[in-house]
Amino acid sequence: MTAETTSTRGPETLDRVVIRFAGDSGDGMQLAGDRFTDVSAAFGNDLATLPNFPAEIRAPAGTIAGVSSFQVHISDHDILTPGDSPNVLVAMNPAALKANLQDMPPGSTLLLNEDAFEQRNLDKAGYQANPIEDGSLSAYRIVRVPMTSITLESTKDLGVKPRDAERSKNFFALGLLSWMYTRPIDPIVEWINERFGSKTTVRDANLAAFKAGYHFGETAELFDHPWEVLPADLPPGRYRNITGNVALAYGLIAASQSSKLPIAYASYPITPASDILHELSRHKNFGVRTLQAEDEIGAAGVAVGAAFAGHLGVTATSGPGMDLKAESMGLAVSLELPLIVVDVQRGGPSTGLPTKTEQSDLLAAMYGRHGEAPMPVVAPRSPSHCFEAAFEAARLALKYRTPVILLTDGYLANGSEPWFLPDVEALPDIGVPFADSPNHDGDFWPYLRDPETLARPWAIPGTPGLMHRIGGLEKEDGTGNVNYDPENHEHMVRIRAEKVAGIARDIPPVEVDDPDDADLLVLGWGSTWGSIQAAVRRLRADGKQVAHAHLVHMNPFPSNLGEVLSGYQKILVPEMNLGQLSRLVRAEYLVDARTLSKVQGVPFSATEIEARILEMLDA
Amino acid sequence: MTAETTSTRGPETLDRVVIRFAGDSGDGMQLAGDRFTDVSAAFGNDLATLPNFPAEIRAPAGTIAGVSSFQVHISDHDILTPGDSPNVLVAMNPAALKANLQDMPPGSTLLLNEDAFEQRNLDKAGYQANPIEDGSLSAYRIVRVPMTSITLESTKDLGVKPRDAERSKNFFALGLLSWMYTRPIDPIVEWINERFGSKTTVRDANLAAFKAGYHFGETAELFDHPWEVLPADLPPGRYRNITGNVALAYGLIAASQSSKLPIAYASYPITPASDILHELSRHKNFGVRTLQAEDEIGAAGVAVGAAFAGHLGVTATSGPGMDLKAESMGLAVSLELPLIVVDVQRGGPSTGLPTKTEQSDLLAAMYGRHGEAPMPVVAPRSPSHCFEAAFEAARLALKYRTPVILLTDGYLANGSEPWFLPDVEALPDIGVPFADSPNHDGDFWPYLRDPETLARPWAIPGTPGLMHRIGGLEKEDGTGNVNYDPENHEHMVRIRAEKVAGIARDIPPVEVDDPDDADLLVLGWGSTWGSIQAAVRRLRADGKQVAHAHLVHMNPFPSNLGEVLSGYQKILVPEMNLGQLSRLVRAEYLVDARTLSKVQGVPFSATEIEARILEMLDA
Amino acid sequence: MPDEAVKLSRKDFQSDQEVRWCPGCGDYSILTAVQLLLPELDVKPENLVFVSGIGCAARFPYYMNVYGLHGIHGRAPAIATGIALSRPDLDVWVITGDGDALSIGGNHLIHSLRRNVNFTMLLFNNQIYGLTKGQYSPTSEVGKVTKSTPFGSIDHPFNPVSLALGAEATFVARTHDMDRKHMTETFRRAHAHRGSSFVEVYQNCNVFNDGAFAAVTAKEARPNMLIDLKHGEPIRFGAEGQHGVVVNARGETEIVDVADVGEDRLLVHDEHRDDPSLAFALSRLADTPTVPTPVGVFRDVERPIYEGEVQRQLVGAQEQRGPGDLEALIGSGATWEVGG
Amino acid sequence: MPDEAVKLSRKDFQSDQEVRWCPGCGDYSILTAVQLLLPELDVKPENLVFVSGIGCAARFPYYMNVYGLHGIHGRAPAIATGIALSRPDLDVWVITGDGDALSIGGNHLIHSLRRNVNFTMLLFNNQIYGLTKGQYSPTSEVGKVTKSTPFGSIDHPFNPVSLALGAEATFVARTHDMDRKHMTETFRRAHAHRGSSFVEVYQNCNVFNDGAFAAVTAKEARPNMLIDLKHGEPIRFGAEGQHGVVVNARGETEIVDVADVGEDRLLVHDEHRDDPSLAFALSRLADTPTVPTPVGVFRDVERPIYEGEVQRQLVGAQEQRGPGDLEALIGSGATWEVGG
Ligand SMILES: Cc1ncc(C[n+]2csc(CCOP(=O)(O)OP(=O)(O)O)c2C)c(N)n1
Ligand SMILES: Cc1ncc(C[n+]2csc(CCOP(=O)(O)OP(=O)(O)O)c2C)c(N)n1
Ligand code: SF4
Ligand code: SF4
Ligand SMILES: [Mg+2]
Ligand SMILES: [Mg+2]
Repeated sequence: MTAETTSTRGPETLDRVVIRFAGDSGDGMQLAGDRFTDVSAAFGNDLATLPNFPAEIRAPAGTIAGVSSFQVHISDHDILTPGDSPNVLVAMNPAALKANLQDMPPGSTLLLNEDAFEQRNLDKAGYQANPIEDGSLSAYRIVRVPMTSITLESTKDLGVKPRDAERSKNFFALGLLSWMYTRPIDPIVEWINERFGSKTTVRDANLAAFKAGYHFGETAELFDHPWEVLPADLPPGRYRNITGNVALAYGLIAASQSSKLPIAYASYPITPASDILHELSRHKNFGVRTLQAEDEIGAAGVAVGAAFAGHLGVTATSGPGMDLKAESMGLAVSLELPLIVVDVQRGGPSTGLPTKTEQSDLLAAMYGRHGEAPMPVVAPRSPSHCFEAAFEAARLALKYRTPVILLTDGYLANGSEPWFLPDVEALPDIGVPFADSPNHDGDFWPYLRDPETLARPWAIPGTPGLMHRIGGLEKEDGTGNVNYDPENHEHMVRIRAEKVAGIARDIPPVEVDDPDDADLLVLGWGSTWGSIQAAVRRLRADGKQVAHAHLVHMNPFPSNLGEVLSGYQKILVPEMNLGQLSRLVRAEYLVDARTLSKVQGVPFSATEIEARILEMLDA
Repeated sequence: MTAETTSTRGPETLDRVVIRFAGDSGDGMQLAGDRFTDVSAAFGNDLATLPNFPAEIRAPAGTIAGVSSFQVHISDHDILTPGDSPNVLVAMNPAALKANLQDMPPGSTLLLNEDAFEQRNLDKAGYQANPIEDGSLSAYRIVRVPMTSITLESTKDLGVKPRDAERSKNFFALGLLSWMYTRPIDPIVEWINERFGSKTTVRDANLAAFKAGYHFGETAELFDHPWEVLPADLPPGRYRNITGNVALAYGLIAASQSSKLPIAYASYPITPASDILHELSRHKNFGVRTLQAEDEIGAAGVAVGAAFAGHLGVTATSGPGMDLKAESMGLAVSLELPLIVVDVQRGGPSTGLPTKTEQSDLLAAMYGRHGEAPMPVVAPRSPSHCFEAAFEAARLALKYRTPVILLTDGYLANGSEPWFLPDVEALPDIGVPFADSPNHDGDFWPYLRDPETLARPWAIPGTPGLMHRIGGLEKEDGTGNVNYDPENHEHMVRIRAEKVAGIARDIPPVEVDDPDDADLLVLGWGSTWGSIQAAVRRLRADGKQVAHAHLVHMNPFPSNLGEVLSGYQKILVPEMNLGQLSRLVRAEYLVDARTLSKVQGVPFSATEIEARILEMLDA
Repeated sequence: MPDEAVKLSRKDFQSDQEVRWCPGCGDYSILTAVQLLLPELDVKPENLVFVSGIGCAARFPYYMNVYGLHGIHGRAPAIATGIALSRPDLDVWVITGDGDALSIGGNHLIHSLRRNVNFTMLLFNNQIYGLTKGQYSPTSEVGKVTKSTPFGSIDHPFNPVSLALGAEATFVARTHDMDRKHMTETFRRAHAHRGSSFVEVYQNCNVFNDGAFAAVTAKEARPNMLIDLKHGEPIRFGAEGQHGVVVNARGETEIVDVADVGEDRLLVHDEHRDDPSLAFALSRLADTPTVPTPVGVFRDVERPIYEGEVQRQLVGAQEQRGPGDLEALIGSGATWEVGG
Repeated sequence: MPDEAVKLSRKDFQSDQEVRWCPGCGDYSILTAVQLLLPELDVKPENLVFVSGIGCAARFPYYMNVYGLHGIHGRAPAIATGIALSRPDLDVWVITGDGDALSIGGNHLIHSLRRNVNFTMLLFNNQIYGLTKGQYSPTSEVGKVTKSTPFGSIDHPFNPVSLALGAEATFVARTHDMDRKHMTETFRRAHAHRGSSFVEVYQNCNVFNDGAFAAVTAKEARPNMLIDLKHGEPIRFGAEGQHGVVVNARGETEIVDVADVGEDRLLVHDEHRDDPSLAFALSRLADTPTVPTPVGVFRDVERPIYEGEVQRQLVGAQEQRGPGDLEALIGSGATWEVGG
């Protein structure tokens, strides 16, 4: 916390604070974090969150493997990341403490549920001695709170079984934090009433625990005062907090409305993409058809069929599913039909780290299909930006009649931030006309292209007079008839490539954030945007000169990218992979782009990027 | 034909001749070509062949789509390609003439089955007038032979139904060509006796037609003399003619023998890879297990299972199947098990041109899997070289416990050339010991690596005391236990990459063929070797300076490649794709490699490459 | 029924593409049967979509003057599902082969059948891989010598009718390429069924597996070797209907001489039985087409179709909540105003 | 039977890895049943291989102190086939879930069953996707409300036993996680069978689909709701065996009160019937586990196993041609000498 603590009882004002809720998968830490986030959002803070779940559904209670955490960064100014290191850790048991301690800076606060620090749990977490007593935590500010017992106490008259009552302790913690950071309590009380309205005892227990936590803060002399983080003055307008997966689903629905094409969404569940299916399946009144397929191949096939039939075909998955969809994507490339393929990247290779984030599918998105099968690739840079990126992917798919890959990742998918609600009226019309009449003296030629976009006509079944047959065999340009002629094949291979390359004329040039023309450019893509911006701002605050350019269109690249890169002596590309974007720009522009890799399933901290930039500046 | 024709009746000697047999899919042109090739091989010529089939099983008789051809280049010196343009075209019908005429240089010979040039066939081929009569072929030397009628005549007393007798006309053509180029006839007679021994009437008809063709050449005054192409003086030793698919199958069997590991080959049929399955399934006495799987995913799974169980697991396919095997390859990368994945490349994207050749799967082989999933890639450069390449792929897979991609193509698969039989005694032992005892004080750690190769121990089921469980989730290095620790993941991602990169220390440096140190280097890979060498030799013969380096190891690159490339001012990469190797070397070494693309389903001609080199030399 | 549809003829359904199957291939007669049937049906060409995978059979759509999608190997049922899902107004057909549908496409096949997607699927079973030049298929008999099995195949084959019934198919039938009339009537029934209609068509591949079905489909063989199932009638066959099918005392289905058991003992065929067990039992009378083999409609039952239920949910949602309001959607949940 | 095998106990089969299923998950009792059964079988731990795909169920191999391969989603049957193909000496088990085996893995499942690869497959059917936190599965009942089906699922589910029988499985059984003894005996039988043994295990996912099978597996419900199939015995159930199964006059299988029809009319269960039709009919008695449901062994017949036939061909080839001679092989066909 940046401000100095005073000794008044009134809240002390902070410009920002990073809190991490950590406990057993069963302890409801994600829920506590979500609630704290929502009130803070509604309160007007800027914020960013980082949930972190174990890959197991529910590893044995009390073990390290079972620890689940949720980090939230709230501030009174515009911020970009969930925060490098928490100021406060709420640890519901020893495992939660052990799993998260390495991220806590000296002097930070550890809020411990001391009831949980008994032998069985200490053993499960692999503690020889009780860290609360053995002085090993002396570098921290330890606050011990008997959360379990007070929760039980506060709910004992409600006729809840102790086992169930105990479950409310996350609301106790939430109450305590709400007091500490002077959060409004009514929204949470309302939320509890609404959410648990049906199960009255649960509702009452949660309410009781929440209030107990809040009062405990007031009464127990844990801290001599609370803190407050004032609203941020973000650009005026209406906001909500949103995760990447939900923003992406909304972006697709917006594209559907703006193109007047119903969404046909087929998907096979996979972490971290499943929530897109869950979200879309709730909005059938938008005409959204969702189908849970038998596998990823089936899902891709369904989406291709829907596209042929004139719907906005979409399929989403994560790495392993992308492998399986490759052949169908190649078919869509050959059919030249609009299709959106979403890849929510996670830790690979193979099953890898299913619940962790990574950016290691970029080269697979570019080249992961046999033959010359080019596809545009769009990558959002923040959770809320998934809305725009999804809309853009749809625009390109429809206008150019091509499958498009929308490349997000686990951090964007589950992370959240305030979202400045777009003016839906202002969304462009991205609809494209279906072919409705013959286009070649009386005949219909399905591959007679628009000279400008090179897109072929989209004639959908049900249209009289335009009956045609197409498939994955090479086709004669124009007629679309099967054709094995050597020159025609080369022509088709090249025209498919040109069509995608030509999109560069239809996308904005890459913007360079370079106030004091620097020699070093940080080139980023996707979810590293926040960490890079934060690092760059810090360095500038220290008077250093650094430029930042961030790619959203990965294929084709913006037409000015080569020129931009050639303007810098040093180029650093931070990526959550072994250097995939670097390879692309090196091959394309022969510039000596250097990679900063992090392949750990967690986002870069601004500090990590800052450090590397400094090295390069000094080099 | 390079020599001048004389007027003696004795055979005129030529240094080389290129003959193309063309007819309906039903006309047995592949067979005629094969026979002519085998006698010429046995006769001692150097040679190279290029079969060319339609994608349809059997398009309507007489149509262009149904034309099948076989080109063979025989010579008295060492040659590298099937020849740029034929000296003689044998056309069994009008469609065969029309489909192939554009490849015939003026002055070349057209040997036409005039019986077939009647209205129905002319219509089917889309000829308005009969090209034999309308003078449109005046630029060529036309030889009209009533092949069908003579064949029927010659077989009429054998009690064969006319419809069947007519089938023998390919042997008539073969007989005629055998006379023209003074080929020994006994081998063909024997072959016919052996092959059709059971069906005596067929045998007799074929023999009769063959002899009729031969005698026709002698008696009819078509040519005033025959020609001959003397044996080439190849390096002394034993030779046979071999196609790439058969050589590859033999290479796998050799690897199996040299490693004492039975082959478990699982595959789903696909052109042009199916023949590997057909060949291997015939050699069960070598302990080769072949399984025709339900699909490519199943085939890959079977091969992975076999590898886990201690066999030499192999699976082969072409582009579409590679897409489907991607996820299983990623699993093998994570399991660190030896596996060979063969990709016989064909025209893409999607179903593309199933029977045509292409090199467009290189980038997919490199990056076509989600996550960081590096795999070594080996690419043979000629049909017979598929033997060595398969052996090398097995060596690397076994020694480094990694899946390896063996990247061939349709031209290598079906093309043939004389093969200098290797000394099987001299083949190195590529066997690797199975783990047989605990390796970490009493325990067995499946990921405790060999410090030099970084390979993990291969402990197979059935071995007491080494029971272990592994899978596709990230593993702790050493123990192999499931592990979600961030640092461990980065360590594993990097060590998997280093293991593959380290193979560079274990492969020969790339050799540069550069007699008179040139400024321009032609860098090739795979099947373009012959065309590039031929072009380079021609240019040198004209006193031009050109260097040629050809890659067999595509990943990792030979350790000296960067240095080699930096030694040239100009680098040209001819590829049957849009520039995939160029991208790799540009990204890796920041050299301005230029691409010569040909994506037409047919190999480069030496002339095409020669022309481009000249352009660059003059530029 | 729209008038113009009435006047359609075979050639209205023929495309300008040259048919490219081997001379003598059974595929020709199936194509003819379909092109002759369509004019009799109440369908407009522009509403027809023929979807296929890869194989000789799968080339079928190119020869039809309707909408056609020649997909990738094995995935036709998935692609057809996408078409039907988004456009229930269309008339979707799937043309596939024994390799395309039962080998690589097996998973999509069984799932589309259980979902009861409204399409008509014709599986051209020639017990071989034709397009790839003659490897054995999942319906090839054990011991078959092919390019990939020089020592004979060892896989026990699928019985496509049994597999479809095990996968909850609502319409299952079998016919063969030697009998246009039987094909036509079977296809007509399949098309009339609402939901997934699965039709196995015995098809002769005269190049790589000639005569595979001759023992039952040859004209002279049919009376004694084909058991033509007729709804509501006792199951009997033979030149004089001398043979029949009964369920014996042990509950097992068996073939008998009618003379021995009497007509009333014969099993009466009921296509509409909710329980597929007897249809399944009939499918087991012949494991290979070398013994008396049932043809015709094994099963034809009603079940809600997938896209119909989807439609129901869409309409329901719109009735409940009104048509989607994008502004309301993105503004849902907790929002706040930042003052200017 | 090797002595050391006799002395093995449960813990010899427990790995050092902490079991990571939710408290109360039915998977625990299945794990226990297997770990208790193995010591009784004539197997050495080092010859056991447990293969799985992905899912909660698929974590099973990690907890077994034998060889284990945790593969990728749906592909376990293929991987197991590769192991069995190359090493018939091993004892291969496949652990899978309703999503892993029946959704993404459906094709490998049906093909491995028809090939009769010698493995023992336990399908943990909890009618839900557990690991991905609660979407419906191919065995979920119609109308199920899950994360992916807020308005209720509309896909007609598979009946795993029917599907396996339709796919030519030689051994098909069903048991449930609430009855260790029944599980143990069923697993013992499955293991004893030579060929693919398919066992559906009703498994409770107490987090995402709690009580899915309670109507038939709850202790008090069992007598009247579980029909325990016993070879050679008339099929009857109920506390006093008052109910039974008959094949009625129309050839249909139905449940009756024994009192009404008399014991002799009852269908006698025969696991070894070559014709799977009656086993199939039994599988149709219950489409959802809410009515009387057969458990136990539906089918157990002999058929050559895939890897056995492969072995036979290898041996045959070697007897005919002798062991492979590489030099002879590469020198086969027309060769020629170029003089030095
Ligand atoms: C992914 C993929 N794998 C394999 C192939 C090769 N292939 C094309 S058709 C076919 C099988 C054809 O058999 P079937 O479905 O019975 O059709 P038929 O040719 O007999 O009519 C195969 C293996 C392919 N095109 N794509
Ligand atoms: C290719 C691929 N697709 C999807 C997934 C995500 N996934 C993992 S397990 C699973 C389904 C699990 O259900 P089930 O097989 O019934 O096992 P359970 O967890 O219920 O025991 C899914 C969809 C994956 N890991 N890989
Ligand atoms: S190969 Fe067989 S199935 Fe294919 S077209 Fe020829 S005859 Fe017909
Ligand atoms: S989610 Fe369900 S199936 Fe998975 S471990 Fe938990 S209780 Fe068991
Ligand atoms: Mg077939
Ligand atoms: Mg499940």
